[in-house]
Amino acid sequence: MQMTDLPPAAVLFAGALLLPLFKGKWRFAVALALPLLALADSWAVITEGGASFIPFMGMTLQPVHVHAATPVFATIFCIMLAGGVLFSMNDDRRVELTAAFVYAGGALGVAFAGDLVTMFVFWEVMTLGSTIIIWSGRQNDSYGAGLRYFGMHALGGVALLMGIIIVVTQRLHEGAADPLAFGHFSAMVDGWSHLGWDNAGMWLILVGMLVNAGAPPFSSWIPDAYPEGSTSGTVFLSAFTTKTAVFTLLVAFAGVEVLIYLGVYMAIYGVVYGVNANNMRRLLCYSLVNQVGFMLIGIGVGTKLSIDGAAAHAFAHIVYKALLLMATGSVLAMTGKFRLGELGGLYRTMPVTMWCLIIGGLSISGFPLTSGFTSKSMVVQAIVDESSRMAALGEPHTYLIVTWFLFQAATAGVFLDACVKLTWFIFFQKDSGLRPPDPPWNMKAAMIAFAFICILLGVFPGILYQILPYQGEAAEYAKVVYSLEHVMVMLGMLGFSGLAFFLLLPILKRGSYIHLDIDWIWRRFIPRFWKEVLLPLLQQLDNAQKAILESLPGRGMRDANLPPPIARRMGNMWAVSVPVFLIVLMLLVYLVVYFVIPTL
Amino acid sequence: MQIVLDYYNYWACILIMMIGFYGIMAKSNLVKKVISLAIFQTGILVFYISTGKIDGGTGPVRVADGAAEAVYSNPLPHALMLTAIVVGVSTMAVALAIIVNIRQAYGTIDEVDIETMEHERGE
Amino acid sequence: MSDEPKTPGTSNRVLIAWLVGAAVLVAIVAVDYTVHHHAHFAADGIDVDAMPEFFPVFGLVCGFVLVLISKTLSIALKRKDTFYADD
Amino acid sequence: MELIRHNLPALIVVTPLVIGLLTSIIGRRGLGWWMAMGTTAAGLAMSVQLLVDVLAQGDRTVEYLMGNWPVPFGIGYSVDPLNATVLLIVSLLGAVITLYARKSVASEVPAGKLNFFYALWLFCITGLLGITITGDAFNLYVLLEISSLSTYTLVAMGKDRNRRALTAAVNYVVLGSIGACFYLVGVAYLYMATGSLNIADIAERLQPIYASWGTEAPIYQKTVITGFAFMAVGLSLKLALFPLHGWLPNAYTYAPSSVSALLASTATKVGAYAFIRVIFTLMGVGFAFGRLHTDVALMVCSGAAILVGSWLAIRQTNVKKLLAYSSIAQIGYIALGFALANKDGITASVIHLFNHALTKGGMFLALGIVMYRVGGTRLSDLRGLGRKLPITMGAFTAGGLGLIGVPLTSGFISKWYLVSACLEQGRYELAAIVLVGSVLALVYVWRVVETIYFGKREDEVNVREAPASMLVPTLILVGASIYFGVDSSFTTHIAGEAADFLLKVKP
Repeated sequence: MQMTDLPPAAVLFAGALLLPLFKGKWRFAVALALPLLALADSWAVITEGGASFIPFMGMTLQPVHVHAATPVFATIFCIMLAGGVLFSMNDDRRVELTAAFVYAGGALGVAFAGDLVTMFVFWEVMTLGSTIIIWSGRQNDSYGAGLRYFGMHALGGVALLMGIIIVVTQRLHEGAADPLAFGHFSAMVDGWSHLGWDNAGMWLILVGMLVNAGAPPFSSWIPDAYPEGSTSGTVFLSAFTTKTAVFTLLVAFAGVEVLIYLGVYMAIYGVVYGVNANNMRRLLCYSLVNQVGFMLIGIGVGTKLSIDGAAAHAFAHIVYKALLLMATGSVLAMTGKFRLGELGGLYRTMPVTMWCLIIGGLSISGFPLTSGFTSKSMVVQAIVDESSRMAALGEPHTYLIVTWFLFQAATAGVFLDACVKLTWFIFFQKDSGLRPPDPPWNMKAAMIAFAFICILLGVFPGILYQILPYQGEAAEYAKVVYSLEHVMVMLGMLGFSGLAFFLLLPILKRGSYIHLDIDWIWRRFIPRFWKEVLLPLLQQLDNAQKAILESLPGRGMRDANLPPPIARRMGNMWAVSVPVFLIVLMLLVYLVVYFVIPTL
Repeated sequence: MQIVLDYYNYWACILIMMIGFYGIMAKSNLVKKVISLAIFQTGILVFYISTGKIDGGTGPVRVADGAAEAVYSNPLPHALMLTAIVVGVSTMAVALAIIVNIRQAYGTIDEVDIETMEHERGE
Repeated sequence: MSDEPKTPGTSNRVLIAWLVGAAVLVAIVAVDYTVHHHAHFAADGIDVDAMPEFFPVFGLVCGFVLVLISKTLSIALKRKDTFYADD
Repeated sequence: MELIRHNLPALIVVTPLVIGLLTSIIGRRGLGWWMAMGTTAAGLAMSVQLLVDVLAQGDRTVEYLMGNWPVPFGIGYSVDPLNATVLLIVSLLGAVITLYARKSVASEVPAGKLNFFYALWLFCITGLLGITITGDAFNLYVLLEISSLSTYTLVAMGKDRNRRALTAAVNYVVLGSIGACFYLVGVAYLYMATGSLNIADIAERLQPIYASWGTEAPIYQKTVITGFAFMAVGLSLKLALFPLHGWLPNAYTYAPSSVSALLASTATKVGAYAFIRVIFTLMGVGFAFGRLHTDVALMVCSGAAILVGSWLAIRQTNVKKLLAYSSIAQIGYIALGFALANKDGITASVIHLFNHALTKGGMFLALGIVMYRVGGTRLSDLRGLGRKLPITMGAFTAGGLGLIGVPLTSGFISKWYLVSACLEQGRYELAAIVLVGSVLALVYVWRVVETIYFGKREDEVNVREAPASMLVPTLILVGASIYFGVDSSFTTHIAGEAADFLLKVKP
């Protein structure tokens, strides 16, 4: 048996089955070896080319297929899992670790999915794994948040499934050669502007993917659910769901304009809510939305360079977001506190954590010599290039200019937010009196390794650029990425937005607050509306109906429907009278249909 | 008006059936409900048999050779209705047996009273 | 809670940090003045971003505006963090 | 051997009838189950053989004449791919559930009545098989009543668990009888118009009547139409098509566990089959749908069934009742499939007949184990059972996934064809309803699954996993429902044959 016969995801699923059998050091060794094995297998498949087919309902499934963007995502998913395992190893969380393998296996499966059905199955496997990770968080609201998370993703999954069914059946009727193919919806992107029944399938797929990407109005699940994971759980969570969504959008919907608008909204939303956030991990979740916004912009622009940028940014982002969450997770683990207002002055005793957080923070803001700089600037450059190309063609492109300025504004904002604010409040500001040591060696090792990757990719961007979807464009760009102009743009913006933070420090006081989001509609408004408006109204109707029934002759008819409120009534058709009445009514309906319609 | 008079037998059957229906819907006593069901079924039996009737037709008995044209009613509906009557009787028997059990279990055969009891029990 | 909390600016190390920060900002301003910025959207006649010191000013303004926007929103959207748990 | 094979269509019905009679008169306790088991197993073998025979025939039909009387005069049985499939469903589920019934029934029915129980059980299966195989419209009514009468009694036998079974049964008697009578009235009207009772013969004799329509002197127009209306309503009631589903929820809920499983997986399926037969073979699809627009009525009813059934299922606290309402929704899918009257639609319908019988049967059996071990099927009874009954609850969850229509379960295959059929007809709103139904199914299945795995039990009763004689049938059904989701070639093949057969028969 050759290595290429083995789907990379299967390695991780096997791991999920194997792990419970081991204990102690062996467990650690196996857990660390498996992601690396999966990485090796992924690359074997990528270089050899995957070709396994499974017949399904007269069509073929392609569970191992290499898309242009597969190498980037498969690589980072494996690295991420290994890093997360290293970080979590001091804490014996058996269920969580197994779930993490299932979760990462799902993500890896999606990255190699050559058809829509395989993609969907792995997609749902991820939902399952991630929900269990949230539940194993053992935080205050882990259970409730996990439920909301699961509900949201299950609905997103249903939208995705509906879309897939519709798209595939449409393709079958058109006689497409490979109706299940998971690739770019190019034909549909052209007729994008109108929303109709005939392209409803594609819209539903897009919605399903966007739910996982945290696009509006579904952004709130990220800051709601992720902070409820354990210290290591949140690290795993931050990496896979949104990035897999980015991957699928990149494969299927590159160049769809609406993604730009959604991305801009997310970029700004993440900063604005992040400024107000008090829970340090929730703040990072808001910045996660912000960063995914940047990726969506890259996908929406749809040029080769921007797609490269989005993929590279996903890679870089997984690393530094994991790093940031590891650092904040270490703080949480060592102090037991997560509110920024309760922390402060930790620079004395947690220097390693501090420096790792700073490196992560600089990367997320795109500071020169960090991975964020070399990846994000590709998207920025792509917007400019596309704008001038469209200007030359005389096509409307004002939206690209606006996008560019807002993009830069959000970049400045995220530095203020996820780098300066976070570092300042955790490690400096007033002395909280806490004197926790740096975390255990494995957590430190994981952080240092990821910090190293951040710097490595910042200094030698070529390493990442050569596995991007369009290597030619990336190689061209590598020549200009460190131009003085680029560097000075970033330094000027970031430096002075940092200044703005310190000037505004007096009004940035922390309190134990949350800020309402769109999820208020379904968490508060709809339940209240049902309880206080709709239900009383229905009860009024109920009374009216009862009055009518009471005026009828015959006790059976009159009392057929006894006191139960309408909520019970519909489910309780015990009495014979109502069904019999319905039979007669149906007969009447049929006679009317049969006698009237043919004469029309 | 003509249509009513021409098909008076069918209208009568429909009337019987409707009376049965009314009873099933309006009576809360289960035995009365079952009796109404029987009335409804009887309406159908009569209806079926009357379809086989031919004006001036005799019983479907073989007449002597050479006798006048034998016009006789269609015997098949009668035969079928014998089966239907058996079915109806069985239904009655099952229904009444169940009602006896209901009386033992609830102490009443009034649908409304039973429903009230179950409602109070929280079913 | 050991000794009384120190506020920034009271110790020497903190003062030095502030000064280094300020020096970096001054250096950025100085270097930026010497760098030639291309207008990104010259084709549309937008050359505001080619002006010297555009990006430092942009960063400062964005920082201010974003913080002020979120603080304004905060007035309306702020709730105790037990808000949903109260149900 | 050749004699048996030649007489298979008759034997498959007569065997359970005769053995059932014997079962009711033998004195020895405990023998009843063995007789029922043997009979249903033989029935399964016979139906498999019949299906093989039918598919081997060039015209895909096997005709059988009762007592060698030629067709318009005697009763003819005819087997084609459609009813061979339904026969397989009934006898397969019959055999598997009988295997399961032994312990379950013994715990729910007094020992003295066990033999009667199995006699009725066999009569019920006789009726269901007979409805499926007969080619005679009046014979169909008689067999309908045989199965119904035994079902009423079987439902009432749940009275020792909950006296509500009695009220459910009497309710079912009244409504079921009305439904059957409506069907009988319909047959009477058609007899008035055509003078025949054989389904194929009636269909032939209706042709000149149809042809006379639109001309100066249409013959029997009102008679035929009224007959169809009565038949449609009567069969809708037997099929429990919304809004005529009133009898179903309580009958399923309060019947003994095995009876619920048998009813849910076969009775409504046979009703659906009868409806398909009447529309496609008796009336002719061109007339029923093309001229009378029965399809519109059916689409409205089945769309409403999907939405209302699923919605009501969400609101239930008794899991058996929840499954019952879910069945109403699933019947909506089946009816929607044949209402669309294209190849994908009928294929979806027939596949769903099969898949839903397996899935729902398996789920009811799993609930029967809960009943056996815990003594109730309310949500509160299922709390935290995921740890105590891991296999049973795993089977239940797998079945639930099938109800939602998750890929790699059989439910997915049916929904796939159904949506495909909707799109082919340009009925996007119906496709949307099907998919919304899946979302609602997700909600009600999730409610139960959440309770099973995350609920906390107040009473720490020591519950053991069920005995193998109950677990194995449950796993067979759920396993089959998963298997036919992964490898659907068998179901799609026979359903495709059935669809081809039905659509070739044009008026």
